Amino acid sequence: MHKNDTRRSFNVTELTRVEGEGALDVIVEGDEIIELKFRIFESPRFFEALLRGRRFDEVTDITARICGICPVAYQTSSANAIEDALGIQVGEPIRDLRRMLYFGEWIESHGLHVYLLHAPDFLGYHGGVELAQDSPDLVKRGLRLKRVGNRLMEVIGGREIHPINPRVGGFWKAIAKRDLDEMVPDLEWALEAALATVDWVSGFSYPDLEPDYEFVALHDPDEYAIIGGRIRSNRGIDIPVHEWGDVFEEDHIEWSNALVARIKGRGSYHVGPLARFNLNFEQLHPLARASAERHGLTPPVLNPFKTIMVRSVEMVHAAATCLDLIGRYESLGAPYAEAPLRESVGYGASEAPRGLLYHRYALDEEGLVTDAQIVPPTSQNQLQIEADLRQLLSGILDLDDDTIQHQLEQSIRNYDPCISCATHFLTLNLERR
Amino acid sequence: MAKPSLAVWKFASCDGCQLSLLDLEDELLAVADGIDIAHFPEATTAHRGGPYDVSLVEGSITTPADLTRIQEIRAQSGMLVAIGACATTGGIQALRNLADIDEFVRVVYARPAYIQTLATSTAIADHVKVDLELAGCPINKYQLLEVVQALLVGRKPTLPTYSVCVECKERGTSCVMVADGVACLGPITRAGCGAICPAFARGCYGCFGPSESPNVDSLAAWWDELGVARPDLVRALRTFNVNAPQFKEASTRYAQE
Amino acid sequence: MLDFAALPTVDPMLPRPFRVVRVLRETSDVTTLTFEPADGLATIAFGPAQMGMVGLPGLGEVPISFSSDPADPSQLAMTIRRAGAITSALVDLSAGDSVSMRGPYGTEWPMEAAEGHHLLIVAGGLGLAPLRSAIVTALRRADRYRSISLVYGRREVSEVVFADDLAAWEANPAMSMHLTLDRADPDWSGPIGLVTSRMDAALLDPASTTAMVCGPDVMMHAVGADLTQRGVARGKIWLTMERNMKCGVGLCGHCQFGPLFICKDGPVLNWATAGPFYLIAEV
Amino acid sequence: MKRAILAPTDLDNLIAVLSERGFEVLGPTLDSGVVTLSSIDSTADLPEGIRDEMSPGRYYIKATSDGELFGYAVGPTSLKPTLFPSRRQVWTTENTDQGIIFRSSVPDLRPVAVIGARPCDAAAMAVQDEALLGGPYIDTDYARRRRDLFLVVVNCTRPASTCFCASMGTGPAVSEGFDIALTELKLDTRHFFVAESGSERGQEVLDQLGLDPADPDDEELVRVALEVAADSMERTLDPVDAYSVLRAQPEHPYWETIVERCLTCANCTMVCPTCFCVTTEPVTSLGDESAGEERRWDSCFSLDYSFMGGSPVRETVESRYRQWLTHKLSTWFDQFGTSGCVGCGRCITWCPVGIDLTEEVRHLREQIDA
Ligand SMILES: Cc1cc2nc3c(=O)[nH]c(=O)nc-3n(C[C@H](O)[C@H](O)[C@H](O)COP(=O)(O)OP(=O)(O)OC[C@H]3O[C@@H](n4cnc5c(N)ncnc54)[C@H](O)[C@@H]3O)c2cc1C
Ligand code: SF4
Ligand code: SF4
Ligand code: SF4
Repeated sequence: MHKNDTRRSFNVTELTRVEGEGALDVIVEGDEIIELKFRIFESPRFFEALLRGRRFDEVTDITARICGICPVAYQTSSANAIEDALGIQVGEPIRDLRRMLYFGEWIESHGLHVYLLHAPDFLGYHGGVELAQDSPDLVKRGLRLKRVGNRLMEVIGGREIHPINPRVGGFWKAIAKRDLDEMVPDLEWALEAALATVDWVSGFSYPDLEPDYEFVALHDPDEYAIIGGRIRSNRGIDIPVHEWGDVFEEDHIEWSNALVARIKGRGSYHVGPLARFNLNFEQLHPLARASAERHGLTPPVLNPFKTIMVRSVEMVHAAATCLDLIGRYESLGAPYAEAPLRESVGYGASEAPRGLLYHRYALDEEGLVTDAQIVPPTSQNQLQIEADLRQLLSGILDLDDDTIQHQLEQSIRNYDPCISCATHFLTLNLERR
Repeated sequence: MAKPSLAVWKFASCDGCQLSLLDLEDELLAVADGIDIAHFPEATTAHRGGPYDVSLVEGSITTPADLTRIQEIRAQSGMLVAIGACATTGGIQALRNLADIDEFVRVVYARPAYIQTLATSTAIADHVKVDLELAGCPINKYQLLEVVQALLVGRKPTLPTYSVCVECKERGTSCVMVADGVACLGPITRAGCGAICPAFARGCYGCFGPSESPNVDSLAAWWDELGVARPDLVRALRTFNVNAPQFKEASTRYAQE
Repeated sequence: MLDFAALPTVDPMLPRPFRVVRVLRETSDVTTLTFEPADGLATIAFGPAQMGMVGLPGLGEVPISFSSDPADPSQLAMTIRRAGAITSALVDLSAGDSVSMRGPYGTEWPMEAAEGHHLLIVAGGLGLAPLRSAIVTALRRADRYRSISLVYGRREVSEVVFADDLAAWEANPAMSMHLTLDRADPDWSGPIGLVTSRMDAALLDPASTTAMVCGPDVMMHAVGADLTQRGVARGKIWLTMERNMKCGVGLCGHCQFGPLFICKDGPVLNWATAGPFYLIAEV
Repeated sequence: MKRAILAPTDLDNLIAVLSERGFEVLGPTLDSGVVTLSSIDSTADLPEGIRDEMSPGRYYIKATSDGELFGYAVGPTSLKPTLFPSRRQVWTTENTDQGIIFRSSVPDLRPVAVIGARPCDAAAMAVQDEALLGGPYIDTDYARRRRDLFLVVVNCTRPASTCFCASMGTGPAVSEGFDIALTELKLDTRHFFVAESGSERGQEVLDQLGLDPADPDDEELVRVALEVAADSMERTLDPVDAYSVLRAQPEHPYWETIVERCLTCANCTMVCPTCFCVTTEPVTSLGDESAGEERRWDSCFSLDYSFMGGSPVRETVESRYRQWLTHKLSTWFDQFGTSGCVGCGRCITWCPVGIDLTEEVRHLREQIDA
């Protein structure tokens, strides 16, 4: 009956179960989508501007505040960029500690998303708290997983939100081996719980949708890239991080307070767990790979709804890898590396829970920031989200409005968009007005 | 007795403070048992209209639309609790208050005309009556829990206003300023975080804002002796609570010296 | 070396459960609660002006004077004014509710030392609460005092507490009553002025007077100075004082007033001891 | 009391004997750049060759190769955190059929032996004993910890520049309150301790170690070392004069000068080994209906401390500083018959802006005299 309505509109005025504030406007005429706008109306906070004039060693503390859900990602990408600018080399133990801290954030963030934000979509609940009324043990498992991630961030980073221990060059304080050893029982439990999570979410029923994505993620031949690597795609991109600007560009669209990124001359692309999984499957921890294969989850996985499975597999990877890393950890000698100041530009990237996070800083000879650029995952995915929505919508236009609305929202949640960070992008060309 | 209803609202912020509620993994289900979570878009699509017994408000006021929305929220809320540095002092984004906002917009956005923003980032209490403030960037989740628990039994929540030094000594951390000559804002910063920075061998950088009676000038004089350059001191005061009156007043004076 | 075996074993911070048995709403903000023990043990026996730490578990505890007749511990009562969260919750209690209670603590009115003297009782507002126990005790043996006078000052007519008692005392030939209101009010036909303005009438023979005073700090300061000037010996002017108290037994430090701990050296102190510190700002 | 000679290896035996007797043994260790008290297993955990230098607001560690085990003066950690923890649960409620019941929270505690407390620490403990155990109402938790404490004091031969125990009559040699007192002597050829017992228990333990008696020459060495230490102290405070100066001058304009420097951060009260002020805080838990009370260190520098009738009694900085100093050095005598200060100098070192109470008293005295 809707079919013949001439004009329909769906307004999801306030997106829920995503971090930050976004909205979606769609106008359809007959079978034609006239307008589809994924709006981010999160208030701009002007991080790139306020970073100017700050000293290099304040940047990790400040950029953490861009996002309360993935502060470690911001701290890691910005530390990478500034270390690149100053020519600081960090040793293996510091890298290991960084990875463990970051895995803590993955477990926390994925645990939150899988159990409290995303799974309720598949099971027909408003949210995790509602789900807990019927399945308390399930939700408790999710909360405990999340807590293990948070605990890891607390032990290594000092606290779970905006950790205070990371800094340019490493950490303020070396973590004692015994403090990490105390995490082992928790992580062993988390590993089991993550494996059980993979089994659980594999039983969900997934809508058919297999868009033709260009996946972009960091790649490291020796590990499932998280704190660094080269930028790769399934369509041939393979560049060092500092060439990001040669291949990608940012644009400012009218309906959004976020800048959107695209591949020059090609358009939208997809970053996040799905991209990582498809590009770096070989580097997954054997236990994680096995758990995916057990459920027939092997690259290429194109169905965006299946990111919930991939997130669960990544939790297996995170817990298993942390156990390995703790096994070989020896307390750091010097907790951080230093280098003399110089006028320079540095580039850094890492894999935030939601995907590639790119930073670039220019420093003057006193170590003050003269220019900053931050490109978070959600802005890189924004065009792709709109593309997904168009594709999904054209196939379900004969459903009733409520169902359409729900499916559109769910499709956005596949990306776990963290909108609060999506509003801090800086165009590469500062001259554009 | 009906469960008190809770709504969570967001203005300009990083979401970290409201995430603290979900980070109460061990207590979340008990909290949800004791209170009716009526509006919390980050956690649930369910939404019940106001009025609400308690509103937690995160973030600072930065856009023309915020100005009206905060009034509406105030009108529907019994008790309004501002959570975090953004909501209590304007947050790091209040650095714009010291700068030219047009330039800020131009630096970040290609098409400044698309951006609607106020020239300042201000605390919730600058616009409406706030019943309780939780300091911190981010807030301490146990303080948030304390607020919920106190609310449920009708007592005044125990929220320290003394300095970070007290927590530092309570946990037995040795003073980084005295023992290592590291500049620390602890003596003028409000307790609440558990003095984690000194425990991790660094000075406090003031994310809980000014303590109840901060003597900024005395600490500044001591930082001089430790060899901290005045511009570095000014920036230290101008970070997550740049718009807190005591930090603002002192840093403005030092910047003009 | 300390003899640990000889030390007391009781934890003074551990309260006992008491139950509210009667509630008398004196004014919209003041309630007199009568308590009985809920643990089957003997009730608290107290002397005039002694206080207890009363509280609600999970809310906290506050110092409050016992206001009932010390001779009848079965009627153990406190008269409480709504100040903040804890007192508000106490004021709103109903019969049957339970509270936590510790005590009795502190010094008493020197009822015996005052025998043979004119007894001058000066109360400001709710300061009448800890004086009520002194008045009923004195009236029971009125013949031992040369006279008993009450000077009672209030800010507003509606502030009256112990209305029944006041009426009874008014009718009691052993009592001489001097009521006053701080400011003029159409509902009040009696004298207007601070309590000190009633001293001409109430103070009979300064040389043989013992005064007992309770009220706000400023009022006690004024009365102490005034009575001294009129010739009452400093050591015969007694006050009962308030300070922040967390333990009530000298272990928390909060109630210090110069060298004095209000909880154990007081709350009843004489002007000779406390007076000098009254003169120091923010002591 | 007969004295004995204790070789460094005997010290390991002492640690072993004490742990066999069921004590958790605490001793000085170098941790995060300061000498503090923590669990030790052997002399290897002690801060060998470590010196500490202090001045108002500064503390430095220096490593030497002289092998002295107790060559430092005094770290930030007194006995206070061990005997009088910074935070503890006081009681909890339980709801029963008969109604509500209040239960003391009595933690399971292992008796503690401390090796290497300083004479000023022992003196401070005596001061706290008087405040917390001297009256009709006592702190039962403190009493229990205190009763179970085995105290090995090591006399001071290298006081810091901030120390002034000699003038307070509390050091550099311990006079009472200990189980065993040691004096470390490191000569060119010999490294040993002269030991003395202060209690029956202490003597029993010494006997168990099977030590040689000290000869008069060694005793003389100890006497001289301690005398030299006493004479070397740079700071002094006359407790009797301080008592009267502070008592007489509560409203001297001098107090206002403190406002420029005092941070009201409360560090001095937290590190002071005698400060005993606490506050109580209600606790409730979600879920079960239980409630309780927690106690934690409080400070006369906080505004809540003197809160009454809607506002703090001591609002200004000078009134709060005056309360601290006057209580410590003057009214403490009125209350407990002794000074509240034992001259350990911690409040001088650990004040983040280096306010020195001995100087403040001296200035006040000078101003009055002028
Ligand atoms: C010896 C003594 C006897 C008292 N007798 C009575 C009485 O008979 N009737 C009566 O109504 N009140 C009496 N009070 C005052 C009563 O203790 C305070 O009104 C009460 O503590 C306020 O607590 P609150 O939490 O409701 O108020 P808030 O204003 O919220 O106070 C917060 C906290 O500050 C402290 N505090 C605030 N005001 C006072 C105060 N005046 N005295 C001590 N501590 C305070 C308490 O710790 C209190 O919990 C007496 C006080 C003392 C010291
Ligand atoms: S480290 Fe900082 S917070 Fe801690 S006591 Fe020292 S000055 Fe205070
Ligand atoms: S010590 Fe200071 S900067 Fe560090 S977390 Fe606490 S308040 Fe924030
Ligand atoms: S007042 Fe200062 S010097 Fe005296 S005992 Fe306390 S901390 Fe030590």
